[in-house]
Amino acid sequence: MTRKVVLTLIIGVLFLPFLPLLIWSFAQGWYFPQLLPEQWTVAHWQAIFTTSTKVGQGFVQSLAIASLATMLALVVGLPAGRALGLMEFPGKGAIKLFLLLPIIVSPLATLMGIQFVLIRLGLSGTLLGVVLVHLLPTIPYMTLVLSSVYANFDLGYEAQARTLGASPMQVLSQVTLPLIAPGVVGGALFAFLISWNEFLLTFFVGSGRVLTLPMVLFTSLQGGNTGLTAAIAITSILPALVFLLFSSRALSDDAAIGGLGDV
Amino acid sequence: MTRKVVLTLIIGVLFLPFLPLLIWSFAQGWYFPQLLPEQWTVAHWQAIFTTSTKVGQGFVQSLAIASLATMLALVVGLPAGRALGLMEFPGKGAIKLFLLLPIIVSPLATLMGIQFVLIRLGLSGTLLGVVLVHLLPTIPYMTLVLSSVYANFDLGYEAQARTLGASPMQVLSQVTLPLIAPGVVGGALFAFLISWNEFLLTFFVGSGRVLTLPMVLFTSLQGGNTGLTAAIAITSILPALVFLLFSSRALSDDAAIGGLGDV
Amino acid sequence: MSELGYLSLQQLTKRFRGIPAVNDVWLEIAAGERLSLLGPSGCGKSTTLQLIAGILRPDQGQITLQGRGLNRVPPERREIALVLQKGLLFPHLSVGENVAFGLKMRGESRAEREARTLALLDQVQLTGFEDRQPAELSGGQAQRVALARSLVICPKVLLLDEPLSALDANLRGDMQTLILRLQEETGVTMVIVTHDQSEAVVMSHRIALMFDGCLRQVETPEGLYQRPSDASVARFFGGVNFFTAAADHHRLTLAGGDVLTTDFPQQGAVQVTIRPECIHLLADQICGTNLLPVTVCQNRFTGTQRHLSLQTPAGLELQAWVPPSQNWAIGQTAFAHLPPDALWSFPTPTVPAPPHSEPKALSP
Amino acid sequence: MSELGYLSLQQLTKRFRGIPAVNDVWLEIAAGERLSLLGPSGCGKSTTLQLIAGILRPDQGQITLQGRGLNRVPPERREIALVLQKGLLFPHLSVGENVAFGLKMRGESRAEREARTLALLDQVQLTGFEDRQPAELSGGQAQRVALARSLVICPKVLLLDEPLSALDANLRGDMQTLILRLQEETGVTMVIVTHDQSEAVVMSHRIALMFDGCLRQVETPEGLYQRPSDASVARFFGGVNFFTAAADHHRLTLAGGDVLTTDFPQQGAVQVTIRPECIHLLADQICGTNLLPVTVCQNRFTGTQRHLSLQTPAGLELQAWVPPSQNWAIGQTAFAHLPPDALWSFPTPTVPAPPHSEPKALSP
Repeated sequence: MTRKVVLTLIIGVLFLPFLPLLIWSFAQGWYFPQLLPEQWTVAHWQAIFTTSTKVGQGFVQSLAIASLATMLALVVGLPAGRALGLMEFPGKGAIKLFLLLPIIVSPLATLMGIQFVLIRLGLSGTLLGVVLVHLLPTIPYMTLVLSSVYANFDLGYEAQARTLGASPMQVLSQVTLPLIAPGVVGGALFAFLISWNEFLLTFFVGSGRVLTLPMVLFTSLQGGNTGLTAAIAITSILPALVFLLFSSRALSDDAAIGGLGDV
Repeated sequence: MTRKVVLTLIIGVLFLPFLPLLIWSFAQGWYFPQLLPEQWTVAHWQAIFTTSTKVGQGFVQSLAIASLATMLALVVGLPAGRALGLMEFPGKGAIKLFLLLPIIVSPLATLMGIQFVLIRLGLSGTLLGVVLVHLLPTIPYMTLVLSSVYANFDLGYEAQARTLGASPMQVLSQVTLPLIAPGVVGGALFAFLISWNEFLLTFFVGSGRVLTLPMVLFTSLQGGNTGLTAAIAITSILPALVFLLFSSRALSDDAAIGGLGDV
Repeated sequence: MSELGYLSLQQLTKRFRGIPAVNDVWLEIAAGERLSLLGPSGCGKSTTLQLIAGILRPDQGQITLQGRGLNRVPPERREIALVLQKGLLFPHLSVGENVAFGLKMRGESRAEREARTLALLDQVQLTGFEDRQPAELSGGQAQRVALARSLVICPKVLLLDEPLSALDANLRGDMQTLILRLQEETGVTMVIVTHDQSEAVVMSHRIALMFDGCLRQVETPEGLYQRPSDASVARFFGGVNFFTAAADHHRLTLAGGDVLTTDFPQQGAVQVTIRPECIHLLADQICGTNLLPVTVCQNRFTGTQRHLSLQTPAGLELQAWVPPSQNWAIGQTAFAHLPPDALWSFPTPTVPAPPHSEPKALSP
Repeated sequence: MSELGYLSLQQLTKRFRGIPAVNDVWLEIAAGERLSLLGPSGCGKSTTLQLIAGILRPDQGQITLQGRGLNRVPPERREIALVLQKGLLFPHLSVGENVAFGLKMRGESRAEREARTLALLDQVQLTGFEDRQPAELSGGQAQRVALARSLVICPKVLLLDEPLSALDANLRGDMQTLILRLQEETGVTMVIVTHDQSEAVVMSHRIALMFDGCLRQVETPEGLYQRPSDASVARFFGGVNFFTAAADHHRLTLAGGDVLTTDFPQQGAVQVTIRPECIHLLADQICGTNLLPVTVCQNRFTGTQRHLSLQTPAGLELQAWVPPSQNWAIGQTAFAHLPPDALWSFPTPTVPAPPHSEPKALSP
């Protein structure tokens, strides 16, 4: 009983910041010291679907960029993660350590160099340029997650499948991929979120011409329309909620959480 | 031999973005298509130490905020991590999952609610306010890292020490803390980095009155002084380098990397 | 060994989520005795040990040492040392610091600590190892350091929780010898938890057999083999021959014929057991009594013995373990001699006797 | 069992970082034979198995099956199935899908797959388990499914890598019986890797003993006990009695007296061994030959035997394992009978005989 209360409390505290957002997004004016707004409205949510707020555009661009960045991170991360997770070679520890660089160094520090290159390549201010810089955090993250997924993968399964008559391609599709799937999906969702939430890289490389949802939200935050801003903020949380839903399903599955629980 | 080349290559690629920074910071004008600047200077590095650039002020404020945020995160994270890592109770998985919220949700989404509260408390634009919002990402992170550190801790050590005559306080200071130290130090360094690199929360909550290094760097990036910006960017990387140095020393120690390698 | 009651468990009960892991255990241990708590995994033997050490608190019952109640004494003041399965040397301390740990906690002087540490390392045959790191030790060496670390504080009772199960089979024998020698040298009272009955047999004066949180029999090793209290105890100790018989004083009527026993069975239907290594197989009918005519059905060489399956004309099946030098052909007829003093009987059980968790069979 | 050479290893060598794990192994295995690769961990036995399965490629040498070279045949086309220690059932497939895996890879029809799967599950006594998930199985059940999964493809050779070492002691006996029965029913040629000589003895027609990557002796189980090729082999099989003697034809002069042997030792100094369970202890000097007067120094009850340490007046030490019914008091004098056919000799070794990695001692 006490535990249930404590549990509800903890989860409540973590959700608390989202409650005023929800109220604001439906409030027509909500001022201190009112406990609740006097009038409710759905106008802010309707506004989101108009082109002038650019929320739709931002949502689509964010979706496209994050999907592409995630897919490319998977393409690089799967073989790299297998090598790091399953093989022993000198310098392996150093590589895993240096893969942390894009995570522990602020994008602000690397932006100048990146911008310099992207401008030369004519990619600054383009969608492709933004996708490329989003690979900077997503590929190392994906590689690290997949290396720990592979580290928990017993190569005996592959040997076993081979001796039962499976060709290398059959082993990959029938054994390896199904077995590492939970970790891969979890890691991909997390990489998607990294890209989806990315602000600084998009802000500078996009140069105002690439409009992801965080850009729209940032602009709205600096403006004064609390209701609309709250509605946009809630929209931007959607993928994180999908992630939580997936993770709570895979909660019993250690492989998926193993790679993520330690983040 | 081939492996050494590959290794050098990978680490080279990861370090590449920092090379132009280094050149810019010592260059007196460096323009495309020059391979290297014609003239070198230490003026940018000297400028950092003048008060007008506010780098010194930013450095000190960043250091103070990150140190405080890390210490407070440790105070909360040590008992919380022990409970999550060592005890079994219903809802434990849910708590660990919801602790991911501040990591997977962009600060942009939660800023409105936070600002609202901080303004009421008169903490918006104050150092204390910034420290408090920096706890939002650091406490959950620290708790998760310490829960995995404690999950790898064998309670048998404590039982063993007790039967050998150690009091509970002696057990804590002579056995438990020394054993979990590598994980704690690694996690604390990482939490420090999270706070050190924090941009959006400081930007809005600090309201321009709290000047951390990322704020100084952001402003400088939007200005045009490439050399000075590069010098500031390099300065802002210093703690990350300290972290790498520590981690590479603890590389052989699984407890430390276990909590961090999967990030 | 002095009189019983040095260490005493009275009505000891410990429940986890309401389910008793240790259930109403009464046990008296003498000073200087080596007693094994033996049973399958999950039988409550480790829990009992942790209750004695003070790491767990009993829900009911009392533990006394030299007549003094321990229930409210914290583990660090019980003078009862514990050695766990994995040794658990403190990895941040050197071997010497590990051994000296208990002395340091007691505030002994550096000189005293050093002298005692070196002496104990000597005793466990690790002279000169004091500056090594635990990670540099083999499993057997680590376990010896753990022993030294526990003995250095001169405990009144030494508890060993499966101390050898993590070691290779070839090391186990050496460690058994070492532990026996240390116990004899120090005279410390010793309680050993193990699931391996051959280990319990070698290591202990008495064995306390536990099934499902309850003590089933407390006996000397030989007594447990020769006079098991019921069929489940006999099975746990590798008993394979069980048959029903009609008892009339010392005479047992089996399916294969009549035999005499030195046991005093109840009259009427009883269950009879005889250990497979006690059955002798003879080619000829030399002596008249306790001989059953049998046919050899199976002959399995196990290295140090031959396991024979025998059958009497009336269908009674017997397992006999004979020396490898005796080779019998399948189908050969012979006479099985069941020595009267090896036949042991219990009343036919009214409830199924085997314990809840499957006991380990004796692996010869 | 047909003639040797069904599966044949010729000059097989595999190096890891230049160090040979398998070194110049020649071995001929007959169709339908059960052969054990026995040795301490790290001796190269598992590597040999993986070379046969095709998971590793040899650096040198040739593997042939029915005369056909396998070196360039990938594992999936060798018709050699492998069962690993942990079973490794595919966790994303049901028990039935696991068993049918090999048939599906071969493109068999669904009807054929289902029929064969049900038949194999029957054979391993898991009828009705086809819809269970691997996580729902006990260790023994999982291992039986792994067996069924390997046998369903009717392999020419079945390789088992420590198939029982992850199981409880009490399950091991049942699994041994099941594997023996399956092998006899299917007639499949079987190679078993194990470090446990009692397992090898029970499971195999012949045992190939490996130390340090090299084959040391390939023999029947009884042959390895009775005619070990050298002292290190004898020690691995629990030999404890080793003494030097002067040999003169069939007469051996020991420190305790003269004995006769049916072995044909080299003349001069030889090393003599006798298994401890072959020594009989007699109270009186019944027969005249091969009797040594001894004193009982130690008597250790092990449950199914008594391990006695004996010493002759001249200082020769003997270990004798006698039935538990024979109880000897410490200090008692007796006569040790060393049967002539149990005395086995080898030339005195010029190099120290024990292998690099400590062999496991026989744990009785």
